[in-house]
Amino acid sequence: MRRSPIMFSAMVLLTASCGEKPVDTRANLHLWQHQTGPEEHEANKQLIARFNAGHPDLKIHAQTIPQGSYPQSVMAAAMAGRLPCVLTVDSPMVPAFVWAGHIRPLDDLIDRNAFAEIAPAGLGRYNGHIYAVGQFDAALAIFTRRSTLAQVGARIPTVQHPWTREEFDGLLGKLKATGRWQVPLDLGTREPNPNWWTYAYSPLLQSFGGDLIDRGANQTAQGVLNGPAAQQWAVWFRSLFVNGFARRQEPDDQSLLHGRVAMAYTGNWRAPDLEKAFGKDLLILPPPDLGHGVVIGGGSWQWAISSTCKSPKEAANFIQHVIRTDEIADMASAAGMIPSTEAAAERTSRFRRGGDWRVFFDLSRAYAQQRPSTPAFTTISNAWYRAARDIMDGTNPRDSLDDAVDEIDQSIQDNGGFATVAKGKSR
Amino acid sequence: MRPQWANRGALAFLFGTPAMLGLIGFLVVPFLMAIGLTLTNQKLLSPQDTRIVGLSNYERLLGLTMIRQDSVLGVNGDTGFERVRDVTRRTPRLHGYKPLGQAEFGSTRLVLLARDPIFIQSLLNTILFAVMVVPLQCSLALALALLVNAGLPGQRLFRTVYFSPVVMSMVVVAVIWAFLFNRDLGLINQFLSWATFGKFQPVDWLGNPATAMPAIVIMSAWQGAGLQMLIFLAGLQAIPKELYDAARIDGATAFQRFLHVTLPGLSRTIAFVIIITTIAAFGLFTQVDVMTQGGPANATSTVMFYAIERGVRGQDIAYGSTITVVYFVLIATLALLQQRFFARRAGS
Amino acid sequence: MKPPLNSKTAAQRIATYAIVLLFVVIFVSPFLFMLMASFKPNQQIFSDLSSIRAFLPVGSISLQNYRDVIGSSGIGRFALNSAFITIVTVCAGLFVNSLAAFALARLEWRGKGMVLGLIVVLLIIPLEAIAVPMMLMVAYLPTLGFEGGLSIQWSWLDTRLVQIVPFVANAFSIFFFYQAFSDIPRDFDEAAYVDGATPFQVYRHVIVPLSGTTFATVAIIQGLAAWNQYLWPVIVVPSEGARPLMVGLQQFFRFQTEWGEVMAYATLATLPVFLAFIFFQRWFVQSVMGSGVKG
Amino acid sequence: MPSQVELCDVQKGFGERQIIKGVNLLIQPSEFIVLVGPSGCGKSTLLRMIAGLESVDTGEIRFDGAPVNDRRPAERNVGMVFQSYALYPHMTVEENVAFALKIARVDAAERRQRVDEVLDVLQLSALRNSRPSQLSGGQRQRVAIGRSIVRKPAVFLFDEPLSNLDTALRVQMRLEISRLHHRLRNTVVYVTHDQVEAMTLADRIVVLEAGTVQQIGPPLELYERPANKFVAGFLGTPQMGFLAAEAVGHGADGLSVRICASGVTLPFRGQGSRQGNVTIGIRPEDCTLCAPEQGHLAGEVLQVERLGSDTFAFVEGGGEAPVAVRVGADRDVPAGSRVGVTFDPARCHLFDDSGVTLPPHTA
Repeated sequence: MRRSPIMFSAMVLLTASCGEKPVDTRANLHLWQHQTGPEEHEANKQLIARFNAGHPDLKIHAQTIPQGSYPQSVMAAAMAGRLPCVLTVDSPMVPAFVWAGHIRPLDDLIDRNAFAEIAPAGLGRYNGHIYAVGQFDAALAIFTRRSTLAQVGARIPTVQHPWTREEFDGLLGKLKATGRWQVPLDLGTREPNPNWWTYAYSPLLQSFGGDLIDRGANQTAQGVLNGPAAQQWAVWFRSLFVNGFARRQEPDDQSLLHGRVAMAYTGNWRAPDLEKAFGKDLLILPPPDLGHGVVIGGGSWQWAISSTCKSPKEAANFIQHVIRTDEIADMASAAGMIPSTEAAAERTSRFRRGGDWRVFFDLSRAYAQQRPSTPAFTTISNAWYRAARDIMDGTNPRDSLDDAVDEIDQSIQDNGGFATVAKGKSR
Repeated sequence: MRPQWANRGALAFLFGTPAMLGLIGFLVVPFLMAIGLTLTNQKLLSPQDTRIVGLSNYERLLGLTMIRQDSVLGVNGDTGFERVRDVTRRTPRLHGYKPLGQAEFGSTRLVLLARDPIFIQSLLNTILFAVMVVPLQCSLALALALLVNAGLPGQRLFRTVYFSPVVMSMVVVAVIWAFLFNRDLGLINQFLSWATFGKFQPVDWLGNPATAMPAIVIMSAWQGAGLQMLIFLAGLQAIPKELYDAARIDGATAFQRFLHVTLPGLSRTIAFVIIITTIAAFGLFTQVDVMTQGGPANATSTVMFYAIERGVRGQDIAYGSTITVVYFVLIATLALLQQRFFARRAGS
Repeated sequence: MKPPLNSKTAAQRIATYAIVLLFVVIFVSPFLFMLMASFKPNQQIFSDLSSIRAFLPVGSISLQNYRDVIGSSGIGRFALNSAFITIVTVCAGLFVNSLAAFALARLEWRGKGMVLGLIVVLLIIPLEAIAVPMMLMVAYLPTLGFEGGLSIQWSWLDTRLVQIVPFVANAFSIFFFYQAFSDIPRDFDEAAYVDGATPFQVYRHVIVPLSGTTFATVAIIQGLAAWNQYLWPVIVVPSEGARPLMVGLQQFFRFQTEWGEVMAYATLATLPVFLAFIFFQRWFVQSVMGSGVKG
Repeated sequence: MPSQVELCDVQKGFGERQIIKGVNLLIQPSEFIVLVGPSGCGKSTLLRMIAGLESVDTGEIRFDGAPVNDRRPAERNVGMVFQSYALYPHMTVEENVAFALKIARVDAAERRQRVDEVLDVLQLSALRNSRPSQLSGGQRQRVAIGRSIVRKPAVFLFDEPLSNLDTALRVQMRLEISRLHHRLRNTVVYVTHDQVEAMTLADRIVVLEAGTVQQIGPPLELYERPANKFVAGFLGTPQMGFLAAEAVGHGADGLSVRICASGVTLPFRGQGSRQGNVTIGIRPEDCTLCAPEQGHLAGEVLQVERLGSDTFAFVEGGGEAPVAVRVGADRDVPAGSRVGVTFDPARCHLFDDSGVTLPPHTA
C-alpha cells in the first residue's frame, strides 16, 4: 500500500525525463564545443553571448563535451541524427569527419576570401575544400627558468638557433648531475590520450626525419614509421627514461611549477600559470632540432558545420563572426592561444611583435607541421600511441614500430584506402 | 502437483514480463547482436557499407601457427636467425602473423606466431590476474572474517571499516591508489623506504611491467575483500558452536580447530566465494582503464580492456564484439567447470 | 554471535587486536588520505607526502577546494543526475525484479526451470561484453519528446533514460530475491490464499513486508552500481546535460590536476554512498550474510 | 452456516506415488471430524485438498452437495490453522486477525467490530498490538485460530495445530478448541497424529493409513471395536498387545485358539469355525498379572512404567512385542521378575491373517 505512490511517482519521473533534449527549430542554433581550460571556456561563452546579442532572431545553445570521448560523442550523435549545427573539431579529425559525412564544406557558404588571412594551420582542408576554421593555434615549447640554465651554464636557444640534439642531451645530463631534480624534464607522458601523444611526440619523430605515414598518398606507413630515422627516434626517446631524464608518469602537470623538474615540454596554454609563478625568470624555448630541423605540431580545434544542419546560413553567420579579427584577438588574449591571423596577433599585447609570447607565434609560423590529413588519423594516432608508449616502457623499438605500421596499413586496406564514398548516407 | 488455480502461467507471465523484457532487450538481444557483429566488418564512424566476412574476425583474433627456422650466417660471420618479421612478410601464408614466443634448439629455433599477440597476452594477463587475485582476496577475506569473528570488542566497527572500500566507486579507488603507487611521491614507496631505513629502492609500481599487475592485484584485493569477508562471516556463524566445544574437549589446538572444524564447515562457502571472485576477476577493466591503460608494454592489458580498446576506442566494433564473445565462451566454460569441480568435491 | 573467549590468553588477545588494528590502518588510510588531502592546497599535499602529516589535518586547512569544486565543476548538476538515475533505477528495479522473482519462487507455471536457468546464465554476461552492440541499439530506440508538442525521437543517446532503463531488470537482483523468497515458508502464502488473497496481494502484503532486509540489500547493490556507473555513460552520454557524477569525476581528474580539488570531488562523490551504507548497513550485512551461506 | 463436506472416491498421487487411494467420507454440518494416522499416511494432503491447496486427481469434493474441485481456497469459505500457525511476523495480532477481512474489503467499522469480537472470545484483547514474536506458543495458537474464525468460515480446517506446544498447553488448548466448537458449531476437519487429541475432540475419527481409510466412527467405537489390527494398534496407550495364535477348531465354547508362545488354548465365543493363523489382541486394562504358572501367558517383566494413576508392566511373552498389562497403582512389580498374564477371552480382539477383525465388523 505504502509502496505504490513511490512507484507511481518514479514512473512519472521516468516518463518526464524522456524528453529532455530539445529539437532544432529555426530560432535555435545548437553548438557543441569540446571541454577546455576555464579561460578558454569563459572566452567562448562571451563570444557566444556577443553573437547572440548581435543576432536577436537567433539563439545559440552551447554544450560542452568531454575531450576524451569527443569523437565517440559525435559519432553517437551522428548515428542518432542529432548532431548540433555547429561543432568544434580537432583539426586532424577533420578528414575523418568529412569522410564519415558528419560535416559540410564551408566554402560553398562563405566566400573563400574570408579565409585568406587565416594561417594554414587554422584551416581544415580536405579534398580541395575548406571544412573547418580555427581562431587560434597552439604550440609546444620547452619551458624552463633563466636561473636554471644559468646554473649549468647552458646556452639560451632562439627560434633561429635551437638546441641541437647533442646540446639538449648534454644539458639534461648536466641538470640531472646537479642532484636538484630526480628527473630534469617533464615530457608530458602522463596524459593517456592518443591524440596528445601524436600531437606532442610525432613532431620529435619528424625532427629525426621519420613520419607517421607516407604523406604522398597517405596509403602506407611502411618505411616511414619504421624506417631507420624512426628507429633512431625510438632509441633516443627510450633513452630519456632509461637515463632518468624524464618520469614516465608525473602525478600532475605542475611539475615545473612545483620545482620537481627543471624543464617541461608543454603547450602555450601553460604559459599564464608559469609566468605568474616565475615572472621574468620564465623562459619559453623552441624544442630541440633533432637532426632535420625543429618541428612542432600544428592545427588546433576548429569550427565546423554539420551536414545535417537545418539552418546552414545562420551557422555560417556564426562562423564568420568567429573569424573576425577582433574576436580572434579577444580569444587569443583571454585564453593565451596563438591567433590564426597576423592582424589579430598585432591587436594583442602578448602576440604582437615584441610581445612576451610572440615566440609561440613565430614557432608556429616557422615550424608547425600538420598531422596527416587522412580519415585514417584515428587509427594512426592509436597505433602511434601504443608504439610510443611501449617504446617508452622498454619494448623492442623495431618490433613496436613494425606493429604500428602493420596496424595502420591493415586499417587502410580494410577501409579501401579511405576513398571518399558518396555523401548523404542515411543513418 | 498444485491445484488448477495455482497454475499461474498467465499471472507469472504478467509479473515476469517487465523484468524479462528488460533482460532480453538489454542483455540477450545485445549479446546476440554481438555474436552477429562478429561475422561482419562493422566499424564505427564509417560511411562504407558493412559486409559479411564470415569467421575472419575469429581467425584474426585466435590465429596461431608455428614455424621452424635454421640459423643463418650473419654478415659479420656470426650465426643467428633471420628476423621473424622478415620471414612473415616474405611468406604469404604467414602474412599478418607476429611472433609470440620462441624456443631455440641448437641451430634451429621454433617460433610461435599469433595473428594478434596482444590479445593472447591480454588473455594470459587476465588469467594471471585471476590466479593472483583469487587466492589473495579470498584468503584476505577469510583472515578478516576470522578477525572480526574473534569476539573482540568493537568488531562491528571493524566489519564496517573492512567493508567500506566495497561501497566506493572503483574509479575513486583507482584514482587514489594510482597516487599511492607513484614512484617518487607515492606513499607506498615512502613507507617502504621509511620502514627499511632508506634501503628500499623506490619501485615504479605501475610503470614496471613486472610490478604493474601485482600492484593492481593488491589494490583489487583491498577493494573487494570486504564483500567476501561478509560471506565468510555468515559461513563461520553457521558452523555449530558444539563442534568447537567438542574439538576443545578432544584437545585440539586453535590451528587444529581451524583445520578440522572451520575449514570443512566453510567448504561450501569457500567454493561459492572462489567462483564469484574468479568470474569478477575475469572481467577486470576499470582499474586498468584508470590506472595503467593496459601498459606498461601491455603488461596489464586484459581481455575486457582490449575489447573496449579495439571495439570502442579503435572503432572496430566487429573485432571488439569478437573479443567479447570469446570472453563469454571462456567465462561460461570456466564457471561451469568450477561448479562441476566443487559440486563433485562437496559430494564426495 | 560471539564464540567463547575463555580459552584465549591476554597475550593472544592483544596480538589479535594488533592484527585487527593493522588491517584497520590498511583499510582506512587511503580514505583518510583522500579526506585530508581534500582540505589542503596542492603544494602541501606533496610536501606532506613523506610523513605521517599526509593523514593529519595539519598545515593550511580550508574548505577552499570544496568551494572551487562546487563553484566550477558542474558537480551539483552531475550529482542530481546521478541521484535521479540511482533513485529511479532502484525503485523500478526493486519492483520489477522482486515481482519476477515472486513469479519464479512462489507461483507454479510451466517453463519456470528454464527461465531460472536463463537468468543464471545471464548472471555472467558483463556489461562490458555487450556495451558496444547495446550502444548501436539504444541509438535507434524511440523516446517521447515534449518540446514543441509531443513528438517521438529516435534515439536514447544522451539522456538519463538510457542510463536507467537497461539497468532496471537485473539478473542478479532477480536471483537474489528468488533465493530470499524461496526461504519464506509456504504456509504464509497458503494462509493468505485461504483468506482470499490474490497472488499480487500475497506479494504486496506478505512477501514484500517479510523481505525488508532483502530489499535493502538489493537496493544498496543496485544503487551502488547505478551511482558508480562509469563505462556505459562514457559511451552513450556525450553532453553535460545527463552526465553522471563518476564521469564528471573522471573528466575532472583528467583535465584538472589540482589534487586537492580532485580529492574534494572524490570525497563529495563518495559521501552519499558511504552515508547510505552506514545507514542501511545493519540490514545489508544481515542479508548478504543470510544469502551467502547457501551459495 | 456450517457446511456438509463430502469426499467421493478422492485420489491423488505425486508422480508415481499414490498418496490418497480413493477416500470416501461424508462430514455432516457442525461435525468435528479428526483425521489421524501415522506420518506420511496422507492426512495432511487430504486436509489440504479440502482447503483447495492441493489438486484432486480423480474423484470429487463437495461442499453442501456442490463440487468444489475447481474452486480456489478463498471461494470455498474455509478457515485453516496451520501447524506453523503462519502468523505474519510483520503484523500485530490485530492486523493478523484483520487480514482476511482487509483482503475481502470489509469496511473498517465492521472489520473492527468483528476483530474485537474474536479477540474477546480468544482472550487476546490485551495483546492486540503485540507482534507474533512477542507471544507465547499458546497465544500464537489462539491468534492463528482467531485469524481463521474471523471470516466465519463454513468449514474449519486444523493441520496438527497443537504439535508445537508443550503437554500442559496442549491439554489447555484442546479444551479451548473443544469449547470453541461447541460455541460456533462449525464443521471441523482436524488433522493430528496424536490419538489423545483425536479421542477427546472428535465426533468421529477417520483413521488413515497409506492413503486409505481404515475406519470411520465415534472415538469409543473405534477403541472398542477396531475394524482391523492397524486401528486397534493405533488407538490406545500403551498399545494393544498382540499375540500370534492359531485357530485349532470349533467347540461348544466357540472357536478354540491356541496361543503359540504358551501353548494355552482359549475359547472364543461368537466366532465362526476356521483354521489357521490368527492374532489375538488384548488391551492393557483387560489383563491381570498372576503367578507365572497360572497365566495364559508367562514371561519376564521387561520394564515397568509408573504413571502415578496407573502402572503398566511390559511382559515379554513371546509375542511380536511385549504385552502391556495395567496393574494397580500400588502393586509393586519388579522388573526382571517372571510373571503370568491372564485375560478374559471375551475382552480380546481376534484378527485374521490379513489383520481384519474377526468376525468382520458390521457397524
